[in-house]
Amino acid sequence: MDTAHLVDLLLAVGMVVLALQVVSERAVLRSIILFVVFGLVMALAWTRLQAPDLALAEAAIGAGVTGALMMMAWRRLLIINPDQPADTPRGRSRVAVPVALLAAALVATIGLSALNIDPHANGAGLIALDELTDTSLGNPVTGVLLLFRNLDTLLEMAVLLIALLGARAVSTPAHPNEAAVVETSAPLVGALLAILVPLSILIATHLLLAGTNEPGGAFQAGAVLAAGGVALVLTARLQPGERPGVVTQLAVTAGLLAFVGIGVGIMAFGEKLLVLPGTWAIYVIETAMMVSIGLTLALLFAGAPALVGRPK
Amino acid sequence: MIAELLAGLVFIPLGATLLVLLLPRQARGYLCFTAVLALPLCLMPLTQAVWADGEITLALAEFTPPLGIVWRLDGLALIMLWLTAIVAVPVSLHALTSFPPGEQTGRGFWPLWLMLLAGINALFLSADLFNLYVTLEMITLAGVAMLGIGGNALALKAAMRYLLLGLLASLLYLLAVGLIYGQTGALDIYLVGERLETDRLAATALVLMITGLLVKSAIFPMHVWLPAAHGNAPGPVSAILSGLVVKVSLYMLIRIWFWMAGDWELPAAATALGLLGAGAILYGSLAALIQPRLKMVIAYSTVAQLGYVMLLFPLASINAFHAASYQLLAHGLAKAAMFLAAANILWSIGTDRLHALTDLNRKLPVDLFALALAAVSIMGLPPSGGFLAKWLLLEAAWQQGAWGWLILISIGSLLSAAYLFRVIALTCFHPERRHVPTRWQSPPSSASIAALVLALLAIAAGFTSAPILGLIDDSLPPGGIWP
Amino acid sequence: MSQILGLAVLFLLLNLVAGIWRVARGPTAADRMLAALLFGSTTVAVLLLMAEWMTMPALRSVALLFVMLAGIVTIAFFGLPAGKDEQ
Amino acid sequence: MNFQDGIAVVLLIAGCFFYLAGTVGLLRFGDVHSRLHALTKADNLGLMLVCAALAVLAADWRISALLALIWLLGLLAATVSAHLIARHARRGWE
Amino acid sequence: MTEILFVLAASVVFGIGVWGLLIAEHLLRKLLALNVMSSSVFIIMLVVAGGGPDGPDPVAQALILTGIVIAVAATAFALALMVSIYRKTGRASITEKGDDDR
Repeated sequence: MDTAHLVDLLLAVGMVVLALQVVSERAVLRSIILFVVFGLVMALAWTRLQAPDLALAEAAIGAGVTGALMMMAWRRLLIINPDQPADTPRGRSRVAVPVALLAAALVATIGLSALNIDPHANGAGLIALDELTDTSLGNPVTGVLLLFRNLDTLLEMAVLLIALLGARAVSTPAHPNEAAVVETSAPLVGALLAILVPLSILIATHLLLAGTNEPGGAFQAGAVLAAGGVALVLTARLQPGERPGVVTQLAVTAGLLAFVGIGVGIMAFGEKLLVLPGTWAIYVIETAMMVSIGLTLALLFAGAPALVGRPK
Repeated sequence: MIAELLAGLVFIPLGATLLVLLLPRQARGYLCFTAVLALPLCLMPLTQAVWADGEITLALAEFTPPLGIVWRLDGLALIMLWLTAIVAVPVSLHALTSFPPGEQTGRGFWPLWLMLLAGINALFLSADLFNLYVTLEMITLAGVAMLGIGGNALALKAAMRYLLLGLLASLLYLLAVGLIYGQTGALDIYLVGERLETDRLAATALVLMITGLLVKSAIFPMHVWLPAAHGNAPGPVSAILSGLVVKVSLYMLIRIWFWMAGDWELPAAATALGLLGAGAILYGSLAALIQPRLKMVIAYSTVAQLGYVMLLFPLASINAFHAASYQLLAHGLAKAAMFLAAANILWSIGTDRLHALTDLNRKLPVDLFALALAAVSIMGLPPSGGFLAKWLLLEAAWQQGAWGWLILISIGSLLSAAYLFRVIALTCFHPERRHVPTRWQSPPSSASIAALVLALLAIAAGFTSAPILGLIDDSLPPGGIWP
Repeated sequence: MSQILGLAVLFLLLNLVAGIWRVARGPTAADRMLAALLFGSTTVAVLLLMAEWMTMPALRSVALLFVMLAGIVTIAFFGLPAGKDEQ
Repeated sequence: MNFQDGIAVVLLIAGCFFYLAGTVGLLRFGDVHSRLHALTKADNLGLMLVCAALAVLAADWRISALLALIWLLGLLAATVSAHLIARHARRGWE
Repeated sequence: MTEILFVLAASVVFGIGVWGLLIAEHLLRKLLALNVMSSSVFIIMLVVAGGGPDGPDPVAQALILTGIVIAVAATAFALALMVSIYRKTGRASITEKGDDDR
């Protein structure tokens, strides 16, 4: 049992303990913090499984954005009704434990028996690797996402847009005491923002450009941008606006516009559907996707159709 | 030329959504309506092509399976695309008045509706397991979001229950896709069908996948979320959900059962699916008998009618295949017509409680006529499309001497006749229950015409069976267990 | 050398487990946020050590991301009026 | 185990020691404020030492610059968070 | 060895997620349980897909990356829906007794 196995064992046990804590904890706020920590441990698990792309995605999207979204949603419930019981009663479902044990056992047998089957001779993964050589990309995952199976990525951007449109369509008029302005008097927060927000833009562009050859890409970069946006919304530098202007709408739909524009527009030049002409197309699409993902997640976080700068 | 049309099916509604978000307010309604009208126009030449030389395939980004994604258009997919296009036009006409593009609810409805259409068309074209997952998520999210428009408390809670069950079902489906990919290294349904050998692991993956899809298509006993969702949905949304969204996962189930696990001998599982269908028919019909509200009756009738499609699995024959696809088509048309009519009734007298719907035949003649016509098709009375579907099903059961299914189908038809006659009787033949409705607003004529058009199409489906059944004949699954 | 790096990673992960105990027990919300801060810096150190130990240079950008998120999640926490039992 | 590795090992052990100190402080100290001291100071020093050890091992200026940036960000995050936690804790009791 | 450990851990986490989903009354807790479950499904997907010398199967990684983004989109929408339900009904839970098909 050399150190590698011990590390894996510790991570595995950590995952299980944290999952149990997240689910069984009575206070919702505590569960959210534990869920963020669970995201951290998941990111470490992805690194142990030699998948840095997924570690990056889990850290940026899984732990960061999802944690922030849940914290904001819980906060909104608190603002509406401050004497919200912090801890929530647990349902008395007798069937829960046996069903859970059955599910765990089923998945365990599947996972273990799936382990010792050797992958198929010419599986998609192997083909992806040697198709990658004659593209200009170095990172196979970005290759699959943007070149080989790009319809999935396009429709996934559509799912993100639907989530935003749905959140707008479903929102009921805000509760009166929700309009309370966030207390922004903390002195140091301004300084931290002045450093963190430009840095998040810098790191996002770094991840985006690095995405072609090493782990990174539009999704992780978009999530980092969203994190910067979240910080601005929280400290009321960006406040919810009423009607989304053309600029907001353009930024939110930029990813899809670029992808559909190039992917379908290419057919006018005689190419097949969704064939990307060159690396420039990949960069244009990835930048547009980064902008849309960042803004969409920030808008979903703020729970408002638009974001406007702080009135002077 | 074919590739442009296939692309048009998915990217015209998607592009229209993007334009709707960017354009000023005035041009929105008409842009959306023209985008919906463009779909049948794209489908006509495609039907010609499929009619001429069978299945059309288009490798996206020029990468063929196992790596790339392939769009396949065969008879069954074409029929489902036609169902979507035919239902979409009248529903959009109805939505022009119930969700006016200028208003707040309209601004929410139209982008989601166009995105839903893009997702549905992308799903019917795709034959890739993971791509089906992504499009299914698109459809579920758009459907739940539309259900929540207007913010009535019951609809919001039903939307949340639908969303949670939908996400759980998608997770099971995703796990199954991961397992199958781990084993076969491929995601295309046909390729997976060839490479998948029938060991215990593949069987577990299939069970997970089928459970997920059964939950999404609200087959008994996983139908809990459907009545509250379709019964409380605003205006045309219940027509969209019952007419189209619920059929999407059933179509996927048929694709996976016959195209992917085609040459597996699973008689036990097939009868199990048939029994679930039987449960759906009986439970749905009985529950529909006791519902106080018109839209809840129609919602439970959806649960029942979907049960008939499940009978395709135990009676796996050419006739059964004809019957199931015809049932999907006819039920889609008739159910959308009924929900549009119900929406008009609810809109005009403010409630859809059956006891309040007295002597509507004088006030809402067109809607009542549409409701009656659609009921004829759901009941399976000649000459409607529903009748043809049930007739083919009876024929299939008769050929195989499956008396159990035969009796079940006839009982089901009787029950559906019962709960639908109850509705017709209450609305037309009870003059003595003089309950003057509190408010009265005649619905816009275009909304009533939309319901009537769909109902007439449901009846007309009974006559145009030859071309449709011909299309299905040349797109039978490769498995070839066809007696 | 890699043996020592492995041991260091193991040691820091044990610190993480201690932190989990504080999150579970910590009486006030501030304690919980404290522990979450501990996780932030420990995970960054673990990631950097792993980058060297498993020779995966990409982990350094993951660590960079973590450090940035730690700052933002802390701000996220403070816009939050404490719940009932948190006082 | 040449000279370079030697330095790295020493720095690494020191770093781990400070992390241990931070964690022990977190668990043992009485109230939030004292725990704050332990945590922000000790952990950050630990992070610096670990970054120094890795910089020595990597012996490449680009990686060292990245490690320095990560440490500075850690320092920034720790200081502001400590301040916010302290204000939050103090305001919580009024 | 690493894979076996993580598959077992992921299966237990999946079971915990199912248990959490069934017993949770509050909608936020149900979403937490769902997110925990999807993380465990992703781990199992990656491990089952196996891998070559230079890291796990890239197509499986791409599928999981798409899955993570869809999961965050669905969660964000579900949270917005939960807040609307709370504003409308004053309760963040949908398991009242017998209000299903009123």
